[in-house]
Amino acid sequence: MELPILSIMLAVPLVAAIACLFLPGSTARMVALAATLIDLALGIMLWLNFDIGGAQWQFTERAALFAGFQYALGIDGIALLLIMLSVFLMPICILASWDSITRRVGEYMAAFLLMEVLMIGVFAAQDLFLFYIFFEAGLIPMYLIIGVWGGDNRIYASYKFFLYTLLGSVLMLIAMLWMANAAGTTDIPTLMQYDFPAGAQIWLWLAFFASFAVKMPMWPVHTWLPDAHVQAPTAGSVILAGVLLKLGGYGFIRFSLPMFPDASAELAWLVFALSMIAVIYTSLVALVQADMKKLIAYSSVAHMAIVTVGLFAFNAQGLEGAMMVMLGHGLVSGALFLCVGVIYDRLHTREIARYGGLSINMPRYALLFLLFTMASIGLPGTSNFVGEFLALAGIYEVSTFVTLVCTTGIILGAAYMLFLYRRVAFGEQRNADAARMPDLNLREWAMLGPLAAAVLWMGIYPESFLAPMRGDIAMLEARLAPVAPQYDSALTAGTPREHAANYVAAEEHGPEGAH
Amino acid sequence: MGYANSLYLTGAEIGLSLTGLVLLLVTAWTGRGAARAITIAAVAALFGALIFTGVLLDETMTGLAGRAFGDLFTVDAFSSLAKILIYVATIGCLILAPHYFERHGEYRGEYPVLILFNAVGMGMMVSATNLMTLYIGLEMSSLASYVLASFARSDTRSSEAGLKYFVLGGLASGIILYGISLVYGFSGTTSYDGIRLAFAAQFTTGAVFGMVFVLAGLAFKISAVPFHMWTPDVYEGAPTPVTTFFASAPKVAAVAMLVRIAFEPFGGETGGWQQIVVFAALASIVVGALGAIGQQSLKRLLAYSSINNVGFILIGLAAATLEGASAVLTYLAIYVFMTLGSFAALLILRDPEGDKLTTFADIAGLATRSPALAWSLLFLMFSLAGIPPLLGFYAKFVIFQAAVEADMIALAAIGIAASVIGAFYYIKFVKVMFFDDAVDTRRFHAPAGHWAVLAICVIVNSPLGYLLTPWFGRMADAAGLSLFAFA
Amino acid sequence: MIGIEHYVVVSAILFVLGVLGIFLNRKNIIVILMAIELILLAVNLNLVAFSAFLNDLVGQIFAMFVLTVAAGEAAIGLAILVIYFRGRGTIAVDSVDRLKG
Amino acid sequence: MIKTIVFLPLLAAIIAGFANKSAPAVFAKAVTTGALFVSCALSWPIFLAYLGGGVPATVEPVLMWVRSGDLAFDWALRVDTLTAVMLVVVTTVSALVHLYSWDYMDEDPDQPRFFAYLSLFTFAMLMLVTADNLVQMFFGWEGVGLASYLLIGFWFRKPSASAAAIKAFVVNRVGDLGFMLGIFGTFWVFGTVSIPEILAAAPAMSGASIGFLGLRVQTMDVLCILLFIGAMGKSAQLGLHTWLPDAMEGPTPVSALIHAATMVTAGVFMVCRLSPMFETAPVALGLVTFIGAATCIFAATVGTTQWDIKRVIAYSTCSQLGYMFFAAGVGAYGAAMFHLFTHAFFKALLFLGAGSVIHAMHHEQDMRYYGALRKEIPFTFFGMLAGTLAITGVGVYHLGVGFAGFWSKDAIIEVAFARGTELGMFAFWMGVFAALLTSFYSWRLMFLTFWGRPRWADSEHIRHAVHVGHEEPEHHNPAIQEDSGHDVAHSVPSPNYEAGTGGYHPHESPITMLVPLGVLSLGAIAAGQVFAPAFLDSAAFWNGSIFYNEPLIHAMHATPYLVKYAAAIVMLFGLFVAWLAYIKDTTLPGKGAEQLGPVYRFFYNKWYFDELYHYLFIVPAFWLGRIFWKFGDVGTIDRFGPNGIAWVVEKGSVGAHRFQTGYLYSYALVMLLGLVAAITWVLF
Amino acid sequence: MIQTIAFYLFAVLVIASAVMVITARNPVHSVLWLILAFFNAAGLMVLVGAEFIAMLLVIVYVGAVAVLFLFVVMMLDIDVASLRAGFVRNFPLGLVIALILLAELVLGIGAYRAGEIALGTPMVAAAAPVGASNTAAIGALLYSEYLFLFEAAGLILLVAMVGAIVLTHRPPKTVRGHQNISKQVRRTPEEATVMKRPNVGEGIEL
Repeated sequence: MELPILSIMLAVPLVAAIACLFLPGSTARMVALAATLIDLALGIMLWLNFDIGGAQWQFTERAALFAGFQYALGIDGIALLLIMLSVFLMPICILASWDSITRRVGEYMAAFLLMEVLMIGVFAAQDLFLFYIFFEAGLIPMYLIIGVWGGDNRIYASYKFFLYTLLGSVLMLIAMLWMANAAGTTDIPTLMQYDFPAGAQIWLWLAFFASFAVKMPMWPVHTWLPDAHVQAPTAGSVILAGVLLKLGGYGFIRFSLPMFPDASAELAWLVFALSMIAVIYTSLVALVQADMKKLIAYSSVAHMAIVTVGLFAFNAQGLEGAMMVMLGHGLVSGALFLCVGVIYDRLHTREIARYGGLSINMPRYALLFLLFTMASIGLPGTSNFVGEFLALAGIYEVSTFVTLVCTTGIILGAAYMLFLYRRVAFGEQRNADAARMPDLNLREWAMLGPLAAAVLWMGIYPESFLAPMRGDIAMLEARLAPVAPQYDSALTAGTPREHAANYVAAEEHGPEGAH
Repeated sequence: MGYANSLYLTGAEIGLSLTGLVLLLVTAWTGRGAARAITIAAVAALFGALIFTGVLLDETMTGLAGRAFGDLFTVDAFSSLAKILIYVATIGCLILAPHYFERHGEYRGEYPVLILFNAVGMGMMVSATNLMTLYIGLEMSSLASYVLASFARSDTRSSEAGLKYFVLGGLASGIILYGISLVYGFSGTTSYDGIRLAFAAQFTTGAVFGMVFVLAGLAFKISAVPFHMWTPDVYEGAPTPVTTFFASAPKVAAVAMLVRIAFEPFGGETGGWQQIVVFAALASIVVGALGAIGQQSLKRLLAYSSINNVGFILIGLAAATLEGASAVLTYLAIYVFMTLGSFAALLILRDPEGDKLTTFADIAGLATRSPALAWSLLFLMFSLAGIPPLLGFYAKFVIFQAAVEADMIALAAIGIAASVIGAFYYIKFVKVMFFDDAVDTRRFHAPAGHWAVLAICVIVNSPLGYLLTPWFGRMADAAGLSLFAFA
Repeated sequence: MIGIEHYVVVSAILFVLGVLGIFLNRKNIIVILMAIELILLAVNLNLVAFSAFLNDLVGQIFAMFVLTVAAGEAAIGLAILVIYFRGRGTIAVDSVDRLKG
Repeated sequence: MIKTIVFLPLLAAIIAGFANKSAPAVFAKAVTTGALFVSCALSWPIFLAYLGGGVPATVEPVLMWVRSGDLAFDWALRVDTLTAVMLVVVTTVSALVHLYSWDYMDEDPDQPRFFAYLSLFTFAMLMLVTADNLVQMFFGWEGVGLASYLLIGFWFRKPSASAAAIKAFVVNRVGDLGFMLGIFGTFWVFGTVSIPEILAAAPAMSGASIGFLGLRVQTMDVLCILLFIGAMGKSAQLGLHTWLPDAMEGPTPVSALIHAATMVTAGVFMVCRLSPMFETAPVALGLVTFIGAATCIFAATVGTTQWDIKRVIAYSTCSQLGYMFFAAGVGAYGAAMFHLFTHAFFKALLFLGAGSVIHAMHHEQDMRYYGALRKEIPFTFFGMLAGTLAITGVGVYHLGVGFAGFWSKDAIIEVAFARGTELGMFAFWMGVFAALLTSFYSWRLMFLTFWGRPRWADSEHIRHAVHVGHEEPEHHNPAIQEDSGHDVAHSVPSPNYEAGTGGYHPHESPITMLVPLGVLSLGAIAAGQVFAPAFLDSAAFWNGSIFYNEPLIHAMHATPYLVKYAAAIVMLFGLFVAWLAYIKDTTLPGKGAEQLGPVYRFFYNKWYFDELYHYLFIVPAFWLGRIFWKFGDVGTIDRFGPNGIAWVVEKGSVGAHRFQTGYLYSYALVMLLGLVAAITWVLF
Repeated sequence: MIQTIAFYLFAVLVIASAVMVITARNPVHSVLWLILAFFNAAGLMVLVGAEFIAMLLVIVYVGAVAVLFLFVVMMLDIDVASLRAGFVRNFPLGLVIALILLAELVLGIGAYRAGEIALGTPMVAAAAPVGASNTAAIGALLYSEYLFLFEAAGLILLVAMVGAIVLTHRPPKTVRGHQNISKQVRRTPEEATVMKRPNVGEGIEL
C-alpha cells in the first residue's frame, strides 16, 4: 500500500487550521499558505499517480471508524478533478486574503483551511454518511467566513446561506438513512450499482434534489447565492463559487444519476424546466445589477443551469460537458471574484458605477479581467467553451427546445458580462479615486496568473481534464443507458434527393459571349 | 433471590441514601461552613455510585437482568446505563453549584444532600419494574426538585419557579397516579411484567385510559408538548445550577423511565401510544424551536431548547424498536454533555462584579472578549443544532436512523425539516458572539471546575466525541436489548 | 348492590373536580394545593376500591404510599408557598406571572 | 508552412501585447507587421500553386482538442483551394492594413495594443479559414468576433465606441446561437463535426427528416438554416446587420480589414465551405438567396442617404455581402467567392482611402464638410477613384475588360438570372437595382468628397484644428470625434471656396498609408481581369473544395445580352443621377429628400432597425431583468421563500411567547387539553 | 341495602364537599370542606373493608395535612376580602374540557353498565389472607414484600422535611452579629469608662 495521500491531504490543512487558531496573524498567514501549497503539491502528486483507465476507484482507504460510519476514501476521475480544483483555488484564496483581512486573521485562516479539509473530504468520501458529514460541515466555516469577515449586510446573508442550505440537505440525510437501510450498505460505489425500487427512487431523488438544487443553486432556490456572494469576503466568494457550488453538481453525478436512474429519467423534465428558467431569468437579472459581485453571482446561477441540463442529457457529451463547465466555472467565476476583490481592496466598493476607465490606469488588470470575462462568456479557447459546448451538444440530442433556450444564455451572458466590463474598464475615468488605483501587484499576479493559465489550458487542451474522467463517465452513461430518454430530434431516413438544390439541367451552349 | 442479592443490586441507591443521611447530619452539626466539603463528599459518593453502576453494567451487558425485592427493582443494562448518565450529569451539576450560590444567596449543605436524594429517586425511577417503585422514585426526585427550584429562597423568581413547578408537578403526579390506579384496576397488578401479561390477555378501555394517563403524566416530567408549559418558567426562575440539573439528570431519568414503561408494560400496545408520541415529538420540536426564537434570556432559550431536544428523543421512542431505545440513550448521553456544557458556559458568564450575564446583549462580541468561551459555545451550539461533524449530529443521526428503520419516514422527514427552525437560534448564539461587536471587553473569571466541566463537554461534543460512539453504541444496544428481553 | 363502577365514577368526579380546582381558581394558591389533595384522594379511592374488588392488598399498600407522599407534598408545597408569600406578599394566583414569554 | 502562416501572427500579437508599453511602439509595429508580411509572402505561393489546379487538399494536425463520447475534434489546419483564396485575401489585406496603420495610428499612445489586436485578429481569421471541423471554425469565428470587439472598442473612452463594441459582439452572438445549434444538429445527424466527412455524408441525408422544436422538418434544411443564421450574424445580413455600421467607431484600418475585407465575409466563406451540404437543402438555399438579395437592396438604400463617409462604405459592404450570399444561394459559389475576393481589395481600398481622407480632414467624417479635396490629396483621390470604379463594376462586356467589381458582380447578377427560379429572378432584380444604387452612392461619395467647393469651415473638427493651431490629427478625443452627422440636414452647405476652407490646408497622407492604397488599387483594377477565369469557370481550380455547378455556369454564360449589360446600364444611370445631384445642382438632394419625405427618412434612419430592436429587445430585456429581480427574486421568491418562512416562524414564535402567559391556570388548562386530546384520540 | 344508602350518602357528601372546597371564598372554609370530604372518603373506604387506609386517611389528612393547611392559612394572614373572587377568563372552556374528560372517563371505563367492568386478575401472593384483619394483612405485606419501598417512602418524608426546613427556616433575627458574651462578662468599670476633662469650647479627643 502506497502513501495514503488522501488522508494526508485531509490532515495537513486540518493540523494547520488548528495551529492557525493559536497563532498570531502574520504567522497564521504563512502557515495557511504553506499548508495549502503542500496540499496543492499533494494534489499534483495525486493527479500524476492517477492511473487513467485503471481501476475506477483509486487511492482507496478504508477503516471502520465508528458505529455506522466508515472512514472510506477513494477517488475516481471525477472526484480527482474536483479535488484538484479545490486545492488549486485554496492557495489563491489565501493570497487573496493576505492584505485585506486584518481582523482575527488566525481564525480566518483556520476557517479556510477547514473548508479545504471538508471540500477534499466531500469529493473523496466513499461512505454515504462520511460524505454527508463533510458536505454539511462546510456550513460552519462558511457561515463564519461570511458572518465575521463579510460586508455590511453579512448577518442576513449568513443566516440565509446557513438555513437555506441546511434545510436543503437535511432531507437528504433521511433519504440516505433509508438507502442505507434498504441496501444494507453505505458504500457509495456499491450503492452506485444498487437498483432501488422505482417507486422509492422518486422520493429519494427528490430528497437529494432538495439538497443539491439549493447547493447548485437552481432556480428558484438560488436567492441565497447573490446575498452570500455579495457579503462574503473575496476569498469566500471565490471558494463559494469555485467549489461549493460544485458540490451540487457533484452530488447529481455521484448520487442522483447513478443511484436513481429511473427517477432521474422521470424527473429530468423538472430539471430542464428549472434550468431553462434559470438561464433566461438569472441572465436578465444579472443584466440590471449595479453590484459587481451580485452580477457575477447571478451569472453563476445561469452557468450552473447549463451544468444541470448537461447532466440530465444522459449522454457522454452532456456529462463531460457538465463536468467541464463545473471545472471551468470554478476557475473563471473564482477569477472574476478575485478581479472584483482586487479593485474592492483599493476602493472598498462593489458598486459598478464607482469605477470606469480602469483600462487606463490598470491595463494589466483590464487585460486579465477581459480574459476572464471572455472565458465566462464561453469564448472558444477558454475553459468554459469546451464545457458549454459539450453540455449543449449533449442536450441537443435530448431536446432541441431546451438547447435553444439554454443556448440563448450565450447571448445574454455576453450582454451582461460585456456590459459589466464596459462599465468597469471602459469609458472615461469618472472617479478620481478610481483613476488613482495602481495596477496589479506581484501578489495579485500570483493569484490571477495561474488562473489565467489554467483557463487557457482547459480551453486549448482539455484532454488533460477529459481523460481522467472518461472511463467514469462512460460507466455512468452505461448505467443510464436503459433509461436514456427518447430523442426529440429523432432522425427519420428518407430517400435522398436526386439532384443538388441548384440543379440546372445541362443544356447545349447557346451562342453567347465568352469571357 | 435472597436479600443479599437485592441489597447488592440496589447498592448504589443504598449507598447514596446512607451518604445523604450522614451528610445531612453533618450539615446539621457544622452549619454552613462545611457546605463545600459536603459537596465534595457528595461528588465522591456519586463517583462511587457511578463506578458501582459501571460494574453492574458490565455484569449485565450480557443481557441478564437482576431483580431485587421481588419484581420491584431491576438492574439491567438499560437502567445501569441510564444511571451512569444520571450520575455523570449530577456530578457535573454539583461541581457547578457552589460558586453560584456563594455569590447569590447562600450555599448550604442541604443542597448536595437534596441532590443526592434526588439521585436516589432517579435511580429508582429508571430501575423501577413496578408502578409503585416508579411512583416512589418519581416523587422522591420530584419533591427534592421542587425544593431545589426554590432554593434561592430570597429570590422571588426562584420561589415562583418552585411554586409553578410544584403545582403543575402535583397535577402531573395526580394524572400519573390516576392512570396507575386504572392500570392497576384493569390489570390487577402493578408489576410491569404482570401488566404486560394482563394487557396481552385483555386490553380494555379502562386500561387504555390508564396507559394514556400514565404516559401523559410522564410527558410532563420530560416536558414534552403540550405538557411543557412549566419548563421555560421554571428553568428561568430556578437558580442556574438547579436549571442545569433539571435540564440534565432528571430529564435523563424521566426519559429512561418513559422508555421503559412504554416498552415493557405497554410494549404490547404500541399502536395505542405511538401516534400520540409522534404528535408530541413533532409538536415539541416545533414549539421548542418557536419558543426559543426571539428569546433574549439565554436561560429561557436553553429551556426551550430542551423542549426541542425532547422532541427528537421522542422520535426515537416513537420508533418503538430496539434501535429506537438505543438511539434514545445515545441521544440522551450526548444531550447531557451539550446541556451541561451550555450551562457551564452560562455560569462562567458573569462580569467582574459577579453579576450574571443572562441575555444575548451581554454576550455580544464574546469571541474577542473570551475566545475560549466563545469557541466552546460555538461548538456546543452547532452540536445542538446537529451540524456535522460535531457530536450533536450523531445524536440526531441515530434517532432518525431508528425512525427510518422503523419505516417512519414521514416522521423523520418532518422532524428533521423542523430541526432547521431550531438551527436558527443556535446560530444566533454564534452570530452574537462572533459577528457582533463587543460592548464590554473585560475578561471572565470563573473557578477551574467550571472550565473543566466546559472543557470536557466541548471535547465530547467535538468530532473527537465520535471516538466514544462505538463504545457507547455497544452499551446502548445492550441497554435497548434489555428492554426487549422479556418480550 | 354497589359495584366497582360506582367507586370509579365517584373517583372520576373527584378527580375532575380536583383538576377544575387547579385551573378554574384564581383566588388563592392554597386552594390549588387543596385541589391537588382532592386528586390524590380520588386516586386513593380508586386504588382502595380496586384493591377491595380485586381482593388484592397491593392497591391499599399503594394507597398508603400515596398518602405518605401526599403528606410530604403538602409540606413542601406549603413551604414553598410560605417563602413565596414572604417574597411577594400575596398568594393570589394571578400574581404568579413574573416568569413568562 | 501553413502553421507558420497561421501562428506567426499569434506569436507577434503575444509579443506585442505583452511588451505593450514597456518597449517603444515601433517594436510592436515592426514585429506584427513583419510577421504579417511573412505570412503574406508565404500565402501567395500556396495560392498560386492552387491556381494551377489539381493540388489536393492537405490537413496538418496541430493538437488534440476534444474527445467526448462520439464527439471528437482536433486542432488542425486544412488547406485547399478555398482556404488558399482566403489565405491570400486575409494575409494580404492584413499586411497592408498593418503597414497603413504605422502612420495612421502614429499619434496614438496605445499603438502596441492596436497592433497586437490586429495580429490577433489575423490569427483568428486564419484559424477560421483553415478549419477542418466546424468547432475550430467556430473558434476562429468567435476569435475574430473578439478581435472585432476589441478593435471597435479600441478607443474605449468613447462611450459610443464601447457601446458599438458590445453591440457587435452581442448581435454576432445571436448568429452564433444558430451556428452552435447547427453544429449540434450536424453532430447529431452525422455523428461528426469534421467538415469533409459531413460534406461526404450530406447527400445521403437529403431526404431525411428530423425533429426540431417539436416539429418534423427536413434535416438538411434545418441544419443549413441554423448554420446560415450564424453566417448572417457575422456577415451582417438583414436582421443581424445593425452592428456593422456602428462598428465604424473603430479606427479606420480596422474597418478596412475586419469590417470590409475579411471578417464580415466569413459567413460567405462558411456557406461556400459547406456548399455541398447547402446544396442538399433547397429551402435553406432559398432563404440564403432571399436574405442576400434583401440585404443587398436594403443596405444600398440606406447607403444613399448617409453623410458619414465610413457609414456609406459600411452599408456598401453590407450590400455587397448580400450579393455574395445570393450568389451562393443560387448555387454560384465560385462567383460568390470571386466577389469576396475582389471585394476584399476594392473595399479595403475604399476604406483605407476614406481613412486617408479622414486623416487629411482632421478626423472629420461627415461628407458635408468635405468637398474639392481632389487637388489637395491626389493620391488618395486616385485610389478612391479606382475603388469606386471597381465597386460600381465599370467594364465593357464585349471588350472583356473591366475593373474587379465588373467581373464578379456582373457574374452574380447574371447567374441569378440564369438560375431562372422565382427567387433567382427576385435576386436578379434586386441585384440590378442595388447596382444602380451602388453606383449612385459611390459617386455621391466621390463627388461630395473630391469635387465641388470646400465646405470644411463648418466642421467642428477643422475649426478645432485651426483654432488650436495645430493641424496634426489628434487622436481619440471623444469630444471632437463625436459623430456630428446626425442632425438631418438635407442640403449641402456651399459657401465660396476661400470661406469654405476655413483657413485649413489638408495634406496628403504619408507614404506608409499610400503604399497600401496603391497596392490595393492594383488589385481593384486588375484582380477581376486576372482571376475571373479561374474563379468563375474552372472546376479544376476549385478542385472540389466548393460545390461547383457546371451547368449553371454554362447557363450564366448563356444569358441574354440585356442581362449582361443591365448592370452597366444602371451603373451609368446611377452615375448620372449622382452627377446631377451633387455636381450640377446641389439643391437637388434637399428637394428630393423633401419630396420623398417619409421614404427618405425611412432610408436615412436605416429602416428604423435600431429603434425597432431597441424597443423589441433591449428595453424589454432590462425591463424584464428588473422585474425578475425586484418582483421575482426579491418580491416573490425571497418574500414568500426564506423571508416568508422567517416571517411565519417569527409570528409563530411571537405566538408561542404569548401562549406562555405565565399563569398557572392556563398552563394547567393546556395540560388538560393535551390529556383530553390524547384520550379522545385513543378512544376514537 | 344499608350499604347502598351509606355509599350514596358518602358519595354525595364527598362530591359536594369537594365542590365546596374549590368554590368556597374563604380558604379556611375550603380547608374545612376538605376535611369533610376526607371523612366521607374514609367512609367509602370502610364500606369496601379497607379500614386501615380509611383510618390512615383520617389520621394523616385530618390530623396532619389539613391542620397544616389551616396553620398556613392562618399564618399567612391573608386578607380574604381582597382576594379577587370569581373564576378565570377561560372558565367556560375549562369547564367544557373538564366535563368532556369526565364523560369520557365514565363512558370509557364502561361504568354506565353496572357490573360490566372487567377487572384484571391479581397475583395470588398479594391476596388478603383469609381471616386476618385488614391492618394485619397490610402490615404483613408491607414489611416483607414492600419493605424496600417502605424505607424509600421514609426517605421521601425525610426529603419533605429537609425541604420544608431548608426553605422556611430562618436563623433567629434576635441574635446580634457581634455579641461576645464572655467579653461582656469580663468587662470592668475601669475599662468601660474614661475620664476626661475638656477645656471650654473644645471637644473631647478620644
